[in-house]
Amino acid sequence: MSEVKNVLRLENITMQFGGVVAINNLSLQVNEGEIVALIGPNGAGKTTAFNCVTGVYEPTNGAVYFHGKPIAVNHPQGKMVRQYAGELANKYRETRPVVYSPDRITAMGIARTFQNIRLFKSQTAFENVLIATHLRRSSNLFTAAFRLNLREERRMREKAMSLLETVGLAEEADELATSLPYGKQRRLEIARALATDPTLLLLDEPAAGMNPQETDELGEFIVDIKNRFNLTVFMIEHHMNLVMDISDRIYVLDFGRQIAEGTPQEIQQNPVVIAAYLGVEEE
Amino acid sequence: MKERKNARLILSLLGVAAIYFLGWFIEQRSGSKSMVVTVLQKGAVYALIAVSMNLLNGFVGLFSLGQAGFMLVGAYTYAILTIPMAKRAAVYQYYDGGWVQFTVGVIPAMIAAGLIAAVFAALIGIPVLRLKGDYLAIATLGFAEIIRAIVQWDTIGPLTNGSNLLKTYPTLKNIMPGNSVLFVFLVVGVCIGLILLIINSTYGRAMKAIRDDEIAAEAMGINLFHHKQMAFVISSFFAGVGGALLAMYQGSLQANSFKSSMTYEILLIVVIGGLGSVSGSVIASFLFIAASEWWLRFLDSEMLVGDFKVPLLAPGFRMVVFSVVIMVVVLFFRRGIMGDRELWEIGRRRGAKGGRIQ
Amino acid sequence: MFNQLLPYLLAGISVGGQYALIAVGYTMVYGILRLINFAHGDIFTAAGFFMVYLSASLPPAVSIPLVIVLTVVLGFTVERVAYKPLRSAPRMSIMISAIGVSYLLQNLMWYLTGGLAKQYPVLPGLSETIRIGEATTKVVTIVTPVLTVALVVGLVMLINHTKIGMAMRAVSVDFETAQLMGIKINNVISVTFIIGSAMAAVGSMLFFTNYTAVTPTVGAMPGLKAFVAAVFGGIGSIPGAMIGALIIGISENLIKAAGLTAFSDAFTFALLILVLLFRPTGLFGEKTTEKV
Amino acid sequence: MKKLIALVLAVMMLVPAFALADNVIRIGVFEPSTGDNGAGGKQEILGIEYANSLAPTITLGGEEYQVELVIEDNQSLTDKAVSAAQSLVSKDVSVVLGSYGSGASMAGGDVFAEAGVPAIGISCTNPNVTLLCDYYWRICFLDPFQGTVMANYAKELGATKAYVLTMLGEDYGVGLGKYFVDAFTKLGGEVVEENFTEGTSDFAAYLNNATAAGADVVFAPCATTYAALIIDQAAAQGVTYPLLAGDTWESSVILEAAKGKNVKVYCSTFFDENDDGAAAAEFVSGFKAWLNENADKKTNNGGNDIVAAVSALGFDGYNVALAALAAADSADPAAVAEALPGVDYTGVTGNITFDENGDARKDMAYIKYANPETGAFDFVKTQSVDD
Repeated sequence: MSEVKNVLRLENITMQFGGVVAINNLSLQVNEGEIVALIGPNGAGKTTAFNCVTGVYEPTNGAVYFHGKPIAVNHPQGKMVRQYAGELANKYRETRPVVYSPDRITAMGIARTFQNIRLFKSQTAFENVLIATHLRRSSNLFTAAFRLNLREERRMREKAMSLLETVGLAEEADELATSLPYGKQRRLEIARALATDPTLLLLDEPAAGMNPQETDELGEFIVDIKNRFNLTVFMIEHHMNLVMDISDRIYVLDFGRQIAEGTPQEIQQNPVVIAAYLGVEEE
Repeated sequence: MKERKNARLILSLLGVAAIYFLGWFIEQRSGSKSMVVTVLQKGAVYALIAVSMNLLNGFVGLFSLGQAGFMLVGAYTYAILTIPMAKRAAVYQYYDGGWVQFTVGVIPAMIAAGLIAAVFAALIGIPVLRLKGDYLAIATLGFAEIIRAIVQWDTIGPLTNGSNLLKTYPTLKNIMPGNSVLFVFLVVGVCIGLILLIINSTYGRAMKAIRDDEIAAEAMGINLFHHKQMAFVISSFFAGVGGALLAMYQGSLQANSFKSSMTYEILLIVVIGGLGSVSGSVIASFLFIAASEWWLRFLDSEMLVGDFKVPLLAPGFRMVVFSVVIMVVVLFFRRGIMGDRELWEIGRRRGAKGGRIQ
Repeated sequence: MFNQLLPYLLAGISVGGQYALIAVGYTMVYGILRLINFAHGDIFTAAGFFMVYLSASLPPAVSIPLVIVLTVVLGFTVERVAYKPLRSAPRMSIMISAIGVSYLLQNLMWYLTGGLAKQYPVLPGLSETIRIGEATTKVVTIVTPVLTVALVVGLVMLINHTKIGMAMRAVSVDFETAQLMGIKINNVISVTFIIGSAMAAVGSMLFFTNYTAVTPTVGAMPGLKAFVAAVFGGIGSIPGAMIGALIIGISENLIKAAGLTAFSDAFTFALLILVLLFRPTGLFGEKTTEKV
Repeated sequence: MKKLIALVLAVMMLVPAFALADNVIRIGVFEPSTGDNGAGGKQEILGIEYANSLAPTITLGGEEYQVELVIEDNQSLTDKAVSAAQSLVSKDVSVVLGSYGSGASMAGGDVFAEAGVPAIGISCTNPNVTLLCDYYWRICFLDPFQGTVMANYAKELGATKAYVLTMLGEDYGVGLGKYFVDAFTKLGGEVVEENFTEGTSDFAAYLNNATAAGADVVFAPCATTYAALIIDQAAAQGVTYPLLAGDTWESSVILEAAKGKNVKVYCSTFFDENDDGAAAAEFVSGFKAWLNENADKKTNNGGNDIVAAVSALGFDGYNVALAALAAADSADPAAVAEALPGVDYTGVTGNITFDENGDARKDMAYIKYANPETGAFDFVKTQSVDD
């Protein structure tokens, strides 16, 4: 890590659903090669932040930059302007609103997993990963239909298989994805995300539902793939041991607001965090 | 592994060849008057249309109800392009022979039928495919009705003959006399083969991903609109070709018969065969047509067994029995005949693939 | 000019009111089950046939309530037999079942009636001719909007001020939570179908007094149009459905007045597509966001 | 359960294999008994059945054959007509009679032509039925003739401006409407044309337009379902001009609609019950007796014993078929097809010989008036076209 380059930057992101403000003026950044964790109590707006990054939601206000390039920029319109009176309201006035669809954002190199696992349920584990290789195809409908892309097809299959091996699911390649145990489904989601050749990986509660031993293994695994695939990792997680073990930096959200930022040590000692978050008995 | 794959391929080809031979043989044996031949022809036509609808409903998970509209476009394109010059004055009796003053061959006309249907689909798809689920269903249904209204519009009567019948174009029986079944099997076979190639390509996998989970598919970099549009256009192309074949089978053509009930019938075939199964749609088409046109026809006429008049039998009873059977399938055999598997996948082990229908 | 348009306007209001009564059934069922009840148009047709057969031997005072009862029984039965077993199935399955029911009802009616048009009986006080300005019309044209508005107001009161109405609103907002809160979902759904069918029965009396021939497929088109009206008004909103239906009824007739008869049906669908594209929640619907 | 269904399916496959009896000739009856034209189709079948009851056998090649009617319902729909026709053909009929409604006839024509089975159209009046099909003959007059007849009659009633109303998508009405327009404009009249769509319920606006346009006659060839509504509405508006239509309006539905109302309804048709001819009189009395004997048949006739023109035509159609069979001296469809053009038969609707298109040379139509007081059709006059 010679020089710090930021990969992802959120600037004044606000996300409002009707009258509910899910995220309030959130700014954060993730640098190249880092593992950054986003923590906070349930309903703090963590997944919403992910959805703003991946294009599922269009933020009400603010901007998201990926490698310095805007991927979502919006400013409040209509009666919302009043709520953002002042500098914030006018900050993005001059910029044209930009909203990329999720698939384009994935194509730029951001891949994600889902909190409530979203595997392709009628497909096998192997097919799930294979589908994700579709993004980097060079064939068109014609060459694909008439099998003029055999070499590429073989490469896709090899890549999918090797990713399954990476996550330790080679044995289960032909099992129906949804018939796998929970932990393996989470790994499969990671393999599938990796198949899109990302530079930034967003993990939404990768350890949810795992026992302490599995969680430890997952931590090692995340570090391992980060190094192997040259990734930057941005994750939401509730398991504090995992977060403290592997994160370089941590952001804490509460009620849609960022209440703290820092290294694991700093966060552990931050009184605001302790009050708002760690003080609450978890699960 | 590879040897088994080859063996399977050879087996499939033999199977297809056997079906073709059987079709040909039946027609030679029982002659063109026989009801079996009728069922084989119409069944094959419906098979193509059902597979094209299954591509959307079963493989991409788009609940589209516009099939009758695209069939209508295909059927009219074919008929308009192939009516012999000599007969145009008579067919377009109220429109001074019509605008189109040339004819093209059967095969080019069929391809044109598919292409024009595909163009319509591409245009309709732009607004409609943004809609979800049942809204898409009702919007496509609406478009099919709009297409029907336009075709019947008097102002373009010189093109479409308005609400009057189109006739005298080449029909199944006079394209390859005595081999009508073989002809329709060939065309349908090629079309279904193409659909299978697409389904099993990387694009087909992407379509199935959209069916299973749109949000996850999009997060994997699959452009929803692009792939949906692609499937919609492909499906409509083959629905158009299917419409052309239906026109050939019927021998006469009227926009009035392409109502939403036609789409419903095809949807029911798809469901009976199994959403997401090409072979299921094909099998269900033949069963559906055979049952409705042939096996159950006796229910429509009074029957005397000795002196006893069998009760209930009267015109229309056939369709009542038939729709009850369909409801039983819809309610109790929701996976249909094949579920989402293919005939050639039976016996291949592939996880526990049960209980799913989408 | 106005005198030219008046008969079209009257026809539009009248037919719009009749669509409204059908649309109520659609919008309520959709609001609760998220199901386009494709069979609703056929239940409407069945109500027409009930009247044809009942009035042959019974006086209107008996046959009118009996028709409503029979229609309600039919709607209730359809829900219990064809939709209830599929409660946990994907929505597409229920919709396919609805299409299947529609197919079955149409074929059944075709069989029972021989597919011949049946003459609808004359209902006292509705079929008489009256003059309004330059136009002549039937009493039913005047009765329809009044009755429709009265029924819709009554229904809205029912939904806003009774226990079952509250339960209905709860179920339509969140099916699962309502179930957890101890609301008997199946009862609520049954009541929805009962109200919808009763409205369709009243609608059929008004509709067939104008259009005096009942055929097995006659309900399909009004059914679809009523659904469009429900979407237009904002699915789930009963006053929305009524206003949507009136707008559709009137515009359809104005299009006829403009000499574009061929497109009067097509217009309805074009309107639907426009609404779905530009205001998918309709005139009075609420916006919802899908959770990821 | 699945096995049970498989079994049921297997049993169903076996059922259609009915045995063919010896010495039976089959005549296909290709008629709608359900759908829009169901009522008319049933009356046509009655005529055929009555004829069959009078002449149930035929002698060919010195051997007596039983004539069996194979009735298939084409549901008044062009797409269903195709499979109904195929079903008839597959049952080895020698000749086909029908259908009421030109659309179904045209749709079925191709099937008959391909199978080489001759068909005799009974009341289908569209020229294309025979023009576009070499295996179709017909025993009634054609729409151009009928349209001209009604245009002439409209002129005789003193009309100068006609309002023509037809249903979109209906072959018969649209066609007849156009021929009426052609003829009426040729006679120097003025025409306003309008269409309505299937399922239209309110004709108030259309009739208003007619009145506003200053029409002094309305020509509305359409299915009886709509006819009843139009008559109803015309009476409600108190229109003074007469309503004219083609042969479909000769139906008890029209009589019921017009009964007791102040409307003038005229239609053209093929036959008159009160025809003086001996053959016609005999037919009428015999047919009425036959209807009254049999409650089912009477119901099919609309519950009364009024003789519809299409029944008379059906009667003639059956006898023309027998004549052709006799001339061919064979039950082979090809032989019958060859013999048909030479048939010269005089029936209850007049003499029938075929021209080069396969159409009967008929030059006379009967114009009838739906009498609102008696609830019956009054014969007005016979009308022919001289050109």
